[in-house]
Parts: sequence; C-alpha cells; structure tokens
Amino acid sequence: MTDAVIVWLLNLAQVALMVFTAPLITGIVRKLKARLQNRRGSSVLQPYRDLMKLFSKEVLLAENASWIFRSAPYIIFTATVLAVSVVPVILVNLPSSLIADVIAMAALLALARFWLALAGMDIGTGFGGMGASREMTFSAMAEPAMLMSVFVISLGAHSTNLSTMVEYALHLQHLLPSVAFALIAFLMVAVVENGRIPIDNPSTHLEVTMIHEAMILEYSGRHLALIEWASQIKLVLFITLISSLFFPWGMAESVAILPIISALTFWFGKIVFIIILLVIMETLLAKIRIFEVPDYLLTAYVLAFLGMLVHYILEVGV
Amino acid sequence: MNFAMSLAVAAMAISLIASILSPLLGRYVHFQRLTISLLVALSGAFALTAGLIGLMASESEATIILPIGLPWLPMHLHLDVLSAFFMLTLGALLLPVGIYSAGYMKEAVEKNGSIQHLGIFLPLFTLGMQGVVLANDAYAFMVFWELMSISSYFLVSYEHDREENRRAGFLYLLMAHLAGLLILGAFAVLYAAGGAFTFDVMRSADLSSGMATFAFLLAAFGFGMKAGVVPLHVWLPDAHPVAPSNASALMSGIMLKVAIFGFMRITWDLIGLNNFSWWWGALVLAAGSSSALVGVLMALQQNDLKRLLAYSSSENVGIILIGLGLAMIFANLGHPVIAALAMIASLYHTINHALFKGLLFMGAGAVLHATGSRNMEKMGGLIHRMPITSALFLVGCMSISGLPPFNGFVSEWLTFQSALLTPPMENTMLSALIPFSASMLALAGALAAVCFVKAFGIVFQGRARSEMAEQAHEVDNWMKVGMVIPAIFCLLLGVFPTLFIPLIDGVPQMLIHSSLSASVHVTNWLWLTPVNAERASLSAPLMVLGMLLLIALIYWRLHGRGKGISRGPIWSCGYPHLSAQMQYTATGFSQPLRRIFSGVYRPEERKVIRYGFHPLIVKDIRYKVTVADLAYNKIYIPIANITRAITARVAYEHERGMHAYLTYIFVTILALLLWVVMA
Amino acid sequence: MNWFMFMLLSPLIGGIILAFVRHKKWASTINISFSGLTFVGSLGLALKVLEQGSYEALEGLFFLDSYNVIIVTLTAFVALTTAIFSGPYMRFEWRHRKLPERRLRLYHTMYQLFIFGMLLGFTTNNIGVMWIALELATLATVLLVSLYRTPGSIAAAWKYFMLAGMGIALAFFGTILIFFTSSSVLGHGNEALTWTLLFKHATELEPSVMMMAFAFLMVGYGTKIGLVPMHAWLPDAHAEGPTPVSAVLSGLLLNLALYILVRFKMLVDMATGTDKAGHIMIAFGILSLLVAALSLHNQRDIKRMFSFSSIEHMGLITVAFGIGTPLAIFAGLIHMTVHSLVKSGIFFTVGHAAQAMGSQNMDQIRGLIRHHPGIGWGLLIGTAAIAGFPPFGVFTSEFLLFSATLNSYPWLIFLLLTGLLIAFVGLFRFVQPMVFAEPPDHAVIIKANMLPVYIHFGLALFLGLYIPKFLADWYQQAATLISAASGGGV
Amino acid sequence: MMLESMLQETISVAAALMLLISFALLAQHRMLAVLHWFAAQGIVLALTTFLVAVLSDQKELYISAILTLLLKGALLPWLLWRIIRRMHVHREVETTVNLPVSMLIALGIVILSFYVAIPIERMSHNVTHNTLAIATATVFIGMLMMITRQKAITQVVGFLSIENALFFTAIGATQGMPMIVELGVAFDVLIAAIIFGLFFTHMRTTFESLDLNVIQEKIKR
Repeated sequence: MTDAVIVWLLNLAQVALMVFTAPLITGIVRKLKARLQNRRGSSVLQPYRDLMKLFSKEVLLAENASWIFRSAPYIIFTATVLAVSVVPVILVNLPSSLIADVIAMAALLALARFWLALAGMDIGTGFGGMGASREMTFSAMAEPAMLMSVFVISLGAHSTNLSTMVEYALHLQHLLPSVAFALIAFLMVAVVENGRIPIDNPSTHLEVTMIHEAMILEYSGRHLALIEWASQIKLVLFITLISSLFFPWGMAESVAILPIISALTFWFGKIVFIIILLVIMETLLAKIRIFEVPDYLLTAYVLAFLGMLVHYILEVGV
Repeated sequence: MNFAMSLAVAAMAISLIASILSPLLGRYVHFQRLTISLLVALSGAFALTAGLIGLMASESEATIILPIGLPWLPMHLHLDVLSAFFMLTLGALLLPVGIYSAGYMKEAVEKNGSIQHLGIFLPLFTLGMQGVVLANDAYAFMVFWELMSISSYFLVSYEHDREENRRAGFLYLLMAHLAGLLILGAFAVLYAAGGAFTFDVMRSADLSSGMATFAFLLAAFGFGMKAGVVPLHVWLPDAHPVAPSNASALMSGIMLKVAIFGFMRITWDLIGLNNFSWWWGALVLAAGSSSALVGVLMALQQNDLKRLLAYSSSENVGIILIGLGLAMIFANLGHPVIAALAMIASLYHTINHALFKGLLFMGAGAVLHATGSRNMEKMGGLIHRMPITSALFLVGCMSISGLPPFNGFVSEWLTFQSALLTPPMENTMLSALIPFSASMLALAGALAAVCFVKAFGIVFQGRARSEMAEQAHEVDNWMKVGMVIPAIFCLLLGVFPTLFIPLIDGVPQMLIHSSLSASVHVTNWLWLTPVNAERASLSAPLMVLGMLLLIALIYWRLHGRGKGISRGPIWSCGYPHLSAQMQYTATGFSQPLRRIFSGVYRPEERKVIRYGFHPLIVKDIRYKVTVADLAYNKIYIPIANITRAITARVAYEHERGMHAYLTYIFVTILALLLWVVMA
Repeated sequence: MNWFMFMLLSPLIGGIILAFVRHKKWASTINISFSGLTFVGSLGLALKVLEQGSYEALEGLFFLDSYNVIIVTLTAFVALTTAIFSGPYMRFEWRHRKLPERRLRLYHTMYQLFIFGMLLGFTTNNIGVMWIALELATLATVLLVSLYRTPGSIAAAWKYFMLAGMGIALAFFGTILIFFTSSSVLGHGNEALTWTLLFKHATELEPSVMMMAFAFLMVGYGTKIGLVPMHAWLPDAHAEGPTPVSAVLSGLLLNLALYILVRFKMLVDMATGTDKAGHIMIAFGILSLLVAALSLHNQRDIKRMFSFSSIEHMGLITVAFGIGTPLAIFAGLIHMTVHSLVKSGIFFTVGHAAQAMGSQNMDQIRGLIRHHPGIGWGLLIGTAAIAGFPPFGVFTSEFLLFSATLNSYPWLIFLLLTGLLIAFVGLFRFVQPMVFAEPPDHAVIIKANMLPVYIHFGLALFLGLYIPKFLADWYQQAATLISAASGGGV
Repeated sequence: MMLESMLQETISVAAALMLLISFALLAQHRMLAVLHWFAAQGIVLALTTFLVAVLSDQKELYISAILTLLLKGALLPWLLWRIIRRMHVHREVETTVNLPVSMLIALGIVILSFYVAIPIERMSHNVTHNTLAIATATVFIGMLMMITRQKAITQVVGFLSIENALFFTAIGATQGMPMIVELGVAFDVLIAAIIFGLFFTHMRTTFESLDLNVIQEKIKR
C-alpha cells in the first residue's frame, strides 16, 4: 500500500519535474543557439521571467473573442501536461502510463492542437486562419509517420503502453534496424511537431512563413503564458520520448534512491545531448519552403513504414 | 416473442402508424408536425429500449412471423444480438432526430403550408430501416430495404423545384436501385445454395467456395454502394445536402449503418466464418482505407457545410470497414480474440458515427435554419448568436475528430489496438497491408481534425461574412433538445467505454464465437484493457478527471490573483479597416492540402485578371477553383457516355422504316429455322 | 346458363349494340355495363374452376385450367377498369375535337370486339381458333390505333397491320405444321387441333416437325408479344392510339400472344423432350429486355417510352417461361398479372397527364405533382412499381425470377440485372422531371378519373404483400402444369 | 391406293405451279401483271382445293374451293385493280432491291427451304415433304416481296400471296384444316382486305402518296 503511494508520489514528482523544467530547457536551447551564432544570448532562466511577467499582465481580448478563445489556453495546457504525465522519464514502470497509452498521448496532443487552431480561427483575422490551416495540415501529414514510427517499437514490445515499450527498449541487446528507421522518422516528425527549423521558426513573426506564432498573435497576458508554457512542455515531451524510447539507458527499474538519482542524471544528460543536436541542426539548416514540408514528411513516413516492413520481414520471422 | 421483440415490433408499428396518420392530419398542420415528430421519437425510444434489452439478455432470441409476404414465405422478423445492436443504434439517433424534427419542420410548414411529403416518408423511411434490421428472410429484408431506399429518395427530392436537387435524387435512386439489385443477386446466390429464403436455411446451407465468393462480392458491392464506400460513393455528397436536415441526419447517421448491418448479416452471419477466403478481409480493409482517406480529402475541399459532412460520412464508413476488414482477416486466420476486438472497434465506431454525424447534421440544419444557406463562405461568427448550437456542434466536431474525451477517440483507439495486435502472419501482403491501413487511419483521423477545425472555425467563429449570418438567431427548444441528447451520448460513450463494451460483446460472441470477456478480466469500470493491461490500457474516466482537476487548479491559481480582462479592437497590423471579407476563407483554409494532394484532387483553377490602361494596373482579379469528384469524372461519366452512345445507336435502328422492320422478322425466322434444323 | 357463353357473348352483343348508340354518355355507360357483365362472367368461371379444378365446355371447344383462369379473370377485370377509365377520357377527346361522334361509336364497338377476341383466345381449346381470335383482336386494335386518323396514327396502324400480319402468317404456318404432324395421330378433324388432346398425345408427335413449328410460332406470336427484333410495330401503335387502347394493348393483347406461345411450348417440350424451346425463348427474352432497356433512353413521346417498358417486361416474362422451372413459371405468372395491372394503370395516368399538359411530348410535361397531385403521384408510384420497387408485386416476381435463374442459368443473372438497371435509369430520367418542378403555363385543369389507376396500383401492392391462398394455389398448379411439360419438371 | 397416288401427283404439280407463280410475281415489272399473276395464284389454289376435295372425298373442301375461287381468284384481285385505277398509282413496280438480286435471294430461299424440310422427310410416308418445302419457300418468297417492294399496294399483294401460300400448305400438306378454322381464316382475310382498302384511302388523303419511304419521311417531320 505504501509502496503504491510512493510510486504515485514519484509519478507526480516526475510530472512536476517535466512541467517546471520545461522553460529551463527552452532557455538552454536558446542560449546554446545564441552561442553557436556568436551571440551572448539571454540567460537560461529568461523563459521563467517571461512567463512570470505574462502571468501578471492584464489580458487584452479582441472585441469578438468568444469563450473558445478564452478557454483554449487552459485546455491546451492541460492536455499537454496530461500527455507528458504518461511518459516514463525516470521510472520505467510509471503507474500513470496505464491511464493513457501512446495513442492516447498522441490524441491528447491532437486535442491541444485542435483547440489551438480553433483559437486561431476565433477572431477572424487572416493570420489566425492561415496559421490554423497550416498547423493542422502539416501536423495531419505528420500523424501517420509519427504513429508508424512508434508502432515499430510497440509491435516489438507487443504493447502500446509506454512503460512496457520503454522496458522492451531497455532490454534490447542492440539497436535493431527497424528501430533505427523508426528513430530517424520520429526525429523528423518531432521537428515538425514542435515547429522547429527547418519547418517553422519559433522565433520569427514573418507573415509568409510562420505557422505556430500566427495562431497566437491575438493572445496576451496569462493566456499567452499558458500557451507558451505548453509549447515548451511539448518540446520536453518529445525530447524525453526520444530519449526514453530509443535510448532508455539508465532508467530506474526499481523504486530506490540510487537508481532514481542516476536515472535523473542520465535523463538530463541525454536531454542536453539531444538539445545540442537540435541546436546544431537548427543553426546549420535553413528553413525549407513551406510546400516542401509534405515531401519531408512523406520521407519520414516512408522511413517509418520501411522500419515496419523490416520488423515484419527480418525480425519477426515467419 | 419476448419483451424486446415486442418492443421492436411496436417501434415499427409506431412508424407505420405515423406514416398513415400523416395524410389524415393534413388539415391541422402544426398538430400533424408535432404528432409525426414525436411518434418518430417514440419509435426511436422503443427501438432503443428493444436494442438495449436485446443486448443485455442475449440468450433469448425471438422470432415472429407476419402473415404477409409470399404464399409460402411469410415475413420473418427476428431479434438477435446483431439486430439488437443495430436497433440500439437506430433508436439512439431516431429519438433525438424525432424531437429535433418537431422544431425543424416548423420552417417547412411556414414555407409550404404543408408537410405532407415529409410526414409520409420520414416515418416510412424509419420503418424501412427498422424492418431491414429485424428481417429474418431475404424477402422481408429486400422489401424493407427498398422501402428504405425509395422513401429516402422522396426525402432527398423534397425540394424538387431545383434542378440540382432533382439530379441528386435521380443519381441517388439510380445507385440505390443498383445496390438493391446487387444485394438481391447475393440473396439469390444464397437461395440457390440453400433452397429457401429464410435466413435460418441460408445460414446452414453448404456453399461452394465459388458461390460464397460470388455472394460476398455481390453483397460487398451492393452494400458498399449504399454505405458510400469510395469509389461507389458518388450519390452521397449530392444526396445528403439537399435532403431536409433531419432526413440527412438519419440518412447519414443510420442509413449507412443499415448498409453496414446488411453487409455483416450476409457475410458474417449467412455466408459464415467458415466460408471466408483470406482475401475478403483484405478487400474490405483496402476499401475501408481508401474510403477513409478519399472521403476526408474530399470533405476538406467542400464549402457546402452539409456536403462536407456527407463526404465525412464516407470517411467514417471507411473507418468502420477497416475494423470489419481486420476482424475478417483475423477471424479467417484463426485469431478469434483479436477479431472480436476489431469487430467491437468497428461496432463502436458505428454507433459513434451515428451519434456524432446525426448531431452534426442537426447542427448544420440549425445553421441552415438560422442563416438560410449551406455555403460556409457566407457564414461566420455564429457562436455569438447561436451559443448553444455552436457548443453542441463543437462536441460533434471533437467527437468526429477522434479527440478525447469523446467517443470517436475510443473507437479509433480500439481500431488501432486491433491493428497493432496483428500476430505474425505467413501472408506478407497482409502483414504489410494492415500497418499501412493503420497509418491511413491515422492520416484520415488527423485530416478529419483539419476538416472540422475548418467547419467549426469558418461557420461559427470569426466575424459574420454576410448579412444573413449577422442576423442569425438561436433555434428553438425542440431542436436544442434534439441536439443535446446525442451530445450527451457522445460524452458518455467517450468516458465510459467499459460500461458499453460488455454490452456489445455479444455480437462477436455470436458471429466469431469469441468475445473479449473470455480473455479480459474486466477489473472494473475504470480501465479499458482490450487484451491485457500489459499490452494496452486506457482509462478515459481518469483522463477526464485529470483534465478537470488540472483545469480547476490552473483556473484557481490564475484567477485567484489574476488581473482583469479588457476588450480591445482586433489587431490589424496597422491596417485601419479590417473587413469581414478579409478573414481566412473556407477555400483558403484548405488551400495547402489542395496543393499537396493536387494529384488526387486535380483542381481546376481559373484566374481572370482585368487590367486598367496599363498592364501594371490591375483592376480586379477573380480566382475560381473547383475540385470535382475524381471518381465521378473518371468512372461514372465515361460509363454514362458509353451507354448514351449505345442507346443512340439502338434508337437509330428504330427509325429505319417498314422495310427494315420486315427484314428483321424475315432474317430472324430464317436464322431461327436454320438453328433449329442444325442444332 | 353456360358461363362461357355468357362471358363471350356479352362483349359480342355489346359491340353490336354499341355500333348503334349515338348518345355519348349512354354509350360509355353501356360500354361499362357490358364490360361489367363480362367480368361477372369471368368471375363465375373462376368460381367454377375453384370448385372443380379444370373445366371444359361446349364439347371441349372451350376449357379452363389453372393457367388461363387467372389470365381470363385478369383480362376481364382490366377490360372493365379500362372501360370505366375511357368514359371521361374519350369524352374529353371528343370535346376537344379530336374525334367525331361517328368514330366514338367505332371505338366502342371495336373495344368490345377486341375484348371478345381476347377472351375467345384465352378460353378456346382449339389452337386454330386461338389464332383466329388473336387475328380478330389484332384487326380490332388496328382500327383502334388509327382512330384519330392523324398521319402518325395511320402510319402507325399500317405498320402494325403489316408487321403483325407477317407475324401472324408465320404463326399460322406453324399451326399448320402442328396439324400436319398431329393429324397422323389424332385423325383429320378438330381433334388434331384441340389443345388438351394434343397435350395428352404430345409425346407421339414428331419432334422435328414440332421444333420447326415452334420456330415459326416463336417468331409469329413473338411478333405479337413484341419481342425484339419483331417489335417495331409496338411503340408506334401504343403512342398513336387512344390511351385506353394503349392500356389494353400493353396490358392484355401482349399477354394473349405470350399465353398462346407458352401453350405451344408445353406441347413442343413434351414432344421433343429437350428444353431447346426454352432456350429460344430465353434468348428472345433477354434480347428484348436489353434492347428495350436501351431504347428507353432516347424517347420523346411518353406513351412510346412506356411501350418500350412493356417490351422489356414481356422479355422478362418470356425469360421466366423459357427457364421453365416451377419457380420461374410462378414468377412469370405473377409478373404477367402485376405487369398488366401496373402498366395499364400507368397508361391511364399518362393519358390524363397528356391531356392536362396538352401534349404527349415529355419535354412539355412538367410539374405534375404541383399541377395535379393525383396524376403526379400516380405516375411516380406507377413508375416505382414497374421498376420493381417493393412492396409492389413486380418486385416479388423479379425476386423469384432471380432465384429461379440462379438455380438454372446462373450467368444469365448479369444480363438480367444489367437490363433492369438500364431500363430503370431510362424510365426514371424521364419520369422524374415530369412529376417534379413547376408546371408549365399551358397546362389545363382536367377532371381526372384516377379511381381505376389506384385500384390497379392497390392490387399490385396487395399482391406484393400478400398473395391469397386460392390465387397462390392457381399459380402453383399452373406452374406445375407448365413445368411438367419440360423434361419432367427439372 | 390409286386415288392416293393421284392425290399426291396433283399436289406435286400444284406445288410446282405455286412456286412458279411466286417467282413470276417477284419478277414482274408492271403493276397490272402482278395482279394477273396474283389472280392466277388464287385460281390454282382453288383448283387444287377442288381436286383434293374430289380425290380425298372431303365435302367441306368443296365449300372451301368455291370460297377460295371467289375471294382470291376474283374479289381480291378486282378490289386491288380498282384501287390502282382509282388512286392513279404508278404503273411501274418500284423496288428497294433490284429484280435480279431479289430473284437470286428467292433461289437461295428455295434451297434453304428444302434443307429445312429434310428432317420431315424422315417421318413422312409420302411426298409431302416436298410440298412442305415448296410451301415454305412460297411463304418466304411472299415475305421477300413485302420487303423489297416500295409501294404499299405491292406489299399488300405480297401479304396476300403469303396467305395463299398458307392455304396451299394447309391443303397440300394436310389435305385441309378443319372447317371451323378454314372459315375463320377466310373471314379474317376478308376483313383484312377491307381494312387495306380503308387504309389506302386514308393514306392517300393524308400523305398524298402510297410510297412507304415518303410516308416515313413525312412522319419524321
């Protein structure tokens, strides 16, 4: 009984960890990027300051904003947090991952996106509509590739339960070819989902190219803060997913102090590693034209599907 | 005859009475309107209850024999688990639509002064659908089936003043008739094998594999046509928009399901699992995937709200068929448990789609009622004038997009699960096809979300794009209640799948002789674990609970010390006059996809630029883009043209004068004589 | 009083009396009363048959078995309703100066004579008299078709006369051939032409001659049935004649020819012991179905179009009899009954529609439902019924026919389905614009007599839902009788 | 036995004559000659009937012979002649297929008819199968005449010659049908002839022509 309580508490702590370190990680990304571009960059804690400022500001709503516009930030934030709460970070056997498996997690993210797009449409400006249209389109195109790449692992693990999948990945002797395909595909998708270069530039407000930012142009104050925070959490979520599913080394399989601490360190290390990769990529690559995105996503899908075939043909055996 | 059966028969009787009563009440129009609507609702309530009881007491099947029909074949009606499930589905939508009609038909009364047409055919349509579901012999099935087709034809051609409506009606009836003939063919094959028309005999008949395949193909095409499977769907996007909205809610919500029912009845029940060939499931799966994808892609390009919904019905039928196809494959390969899961997924989606598509069509009807238009480009901002309708429509949109915590998500989740449980198979083609279908399902689901963001965003959000939209008004209470009921069902089915799944578990029990309860220890109502908790689990109640808690928490935190809210004008990038016309349009919204999938759409674009005195001075630019249905243009039009050429030739033969006619006779007798002598 | 005499004499006497009645109102009343008497006579006969099974009279010159008793009653019934319908209809024509009074008399006389010929043909036991009766009915209808004396009607009647004449000559040749072989068995008198005796001795008849005879009879009577490619007279005759005539042509005359052909088929089947005759009938039936279905598409005249639909259905019935199993024949008989009812009902409706819109051209007919709901719905319901939508009886018979086809000739089902679908499309694409939309300005209000129409459709509906025991028994017996001839009942 | 063989002889000769006349009808250029040959056919028919009546001793056939002579040998040709006179029908026979070709087709038909009649040979105890073949041929040649002739009048002659051929078949192959049938048929032919006359008048007044192609054109317009 007490064990269960401890596990659940750990679970909660993990969620809190993810939620509250999210701005920090965004800060690190920005800092690293600035350094690579020979700028000093703002402090890694700057995102926290931004959020605090926004939370304390007055909200300015457009005249014709409806209740959807006002409720969207809450739903987006909640859905994202709920999604992140089922991803094993430190503990392999996360109790909350029973609540929703990887498909449900994707659906929660879709819920967030749906409301974000609705919020974009709510005021009736050109930008909002444009952002909503593009965001929904590209994420729809990304959906099959993402599910397909996750499915490669769940087929191997015989489960869509994230804990079980991580456990399976943890016990893999070597990197399977199918998983390699899936990894590349998933990486490509993650870039799209988080609106990073070369798909979207999170720090631009250039009309012709922006996607995500276009939808939230009308937001201000605590609403904007929630949305920004949610997208930071989402970044962490994806990075963690990559690390947990494809590089699950060092995660704690039992509830004890030592493994947990080591798992924490491992997690942070892996995340920083992935961030560095991300930053290098963002610095080296230029944003691609918006109608090349589908080709990019198709490539991802084909890779994931190849992974699936490889799994069936090479690894399952008949 | 047990209680459930009597309820079901009573439901049919009420429909019949309503249809007969309607012409008698013609003088008291408003009384007639209320009577008809409420009788339909009552019939729905009876069907709903009959279905529920039939499902719960799955042991007690009941048969009754009506003293009409052929001399040696009176009509057999029968309530087994399968029909109970579909009765439930029927009732679940009939009830709200009946209530909704009470308000909706007011407009028809005001416009035409009479609702005779609707009053007769709406209940008849209901009767037809209920009859099909209950039929226990081929003759009764066909009679009710065609009754359903033809009465719905009259509903489609209700506003027959307009040429396009008549065309739609014609195309619909044509396809329905073709479908009917194909189904008749399927029954004829089964009859030839069994020697009688009752389902009991057909069920136990020995089929050769050739005959089974023949019957299956006929049934697949016949029911596929009615269900709107791509590329047999072309009637659907034309017919649904022009019918009155309560009728299109029924047509899209449950008539397509009746086709699914028929397909299940013939393939699973009458032909039977033992006679399946491996590729049947693959065919259904492929058809389902293509419908799901093409349906949603076409839906995305529509600017007519009801047309959009119609195409989306094609998509959802595709999803249902993906589940059915998976079930067929697994059952044939000897994995009954997974097959049962797939079947449950598809059944679940069946009732879900009935609910949310009914809701959406009713919502579209409310919008049509309020603005007088189906054109989305003329709407906008209705959320301020129709708050209840818009909220309910949003529920429908979220359900159909497969978002938690609504029901669409659960059934898509189940479908994914069954695809992922694919065991190792010898057939590599199937091994590749199943994940491919799963990814198509993912794509279709995501595109559906795009589609319904567009639908909701353009219609209800933003600012009014026309006078009509500005003066829209909320609908009356009948209609509101009509829409609230399915919305509540949507939520309940989304949050408590664990309560509903055991109820429909009897269907795979009957058809596959395997059920989920055999393998799953249903721990409690909280957890949905299709096979075991290790493989996958979902707790929708906990998810909802978590969301509610979190929202409450944040709200409390932020509002405890938050600053106030002030309103200001829309930020316009410094441009002073932001007119409603500058909003993103429906056409614009779907432009990226049009471009990406231009190979599928083949859009026809026309740009007309008028210049001033100098080519650099542009007076105005007109841009017109049309996306036509590719199947219609590439398959149906050529067939029509060929037929036309043949008919012209035949007609020419009839204008050649007496000598030619005499020669025909002369040659015929000579040829016949020669044949007789030589043969 | 002999029911046969009663039934046959009433149209004959009626015809003679009507030749002298000038008063319009009375003439139609007398016409109706004599048709009513005929119907009573047929009912009397039917009761008799109910009592004692098959029934012969006048030294075997007339006979009734379960096969023709249905058709006789049907004929008398449709003749009665048509007479009821034609009263106001023909008065309208007369009032609008399409017909002089003199020709109204001709119409009534010829109508009764036609009925006489029909009933004679159905009840006689002598295959020679069958021929004569059919010829008589044909000649009467030739005069009826040319009743308006417009160029079109004269040309149509001429065409009808010549083609039917050629056909009927061939049929007579076939009859002679049968007599040729039967006279060596049954002697040189009337016995050699008496159907019941022929049937009894059919196995003794020379197969090769019988087969040759059947070829002639097939083409000959096939011309009168309207089977493709001998059908060219039929559309024009239907289109140009007065509507009641079109109704009885489609509803009755075609039946008579088919009835006779089937009688011969029974003989030939018995004599040859093969189902070659059945195959020939199937071939002609299918060809008729397909060609008529395709022809439905390029039409302007509404009655012409529906006459093609009659060809289509005759083809279907021919296929049913050609297949020859009890189920198929059962289906064929129901189809014959229901087709007569529905098609004559449709022609009634069409006649009124044409009067209301002042034209038989389908482009001129619009908005019937708005203009005159009775006519509009009548046409729509009739079309649905004839297209084979349940719960009308046409559906029942097509349903049974499909099953029978699948038992014996599975591959045929594709042709049947294709034909029916094409026919349906052709029919409906014209009917829909006629009943829907707004009526044109030139439409006139008429007093339509829709009672017969709804009686017919009501009966067709009734037969689709429920076939009474005695009727079912008759059909069943007839089916056994006819199929027993073909190779022992397949 | 003597009578029997004489009967056969007579019928054979009559059959040959019938065929000859059929060809003659087909070969005529002039309307009047057509009528002459038609009358001749009627007379041959009547004679055959009479001889058969004598030889097979069937009383009814006498009546039939007289009827035939009156109706087909005299009344019908006279009626047609009157029509031609009254309506100023062109004297030349106009054909759709020229005469030599139609003669060749007719020859082919004769051959075919003999081929078709072969199975009957097996059963027949006498020469009737030849008669039957010739009768078939005459029927077909009559049809051919209907098909290849432009004018309504010549078509009617073709039609009536088919009737003659049918009568001949009845007499030649079966020694006469029962009386009731004979009478009925004769009655029908009479009515038909009256209707022909009626129609010619109407066609004349409405179309100002008896040419079928002209009529067809006029209706189309």
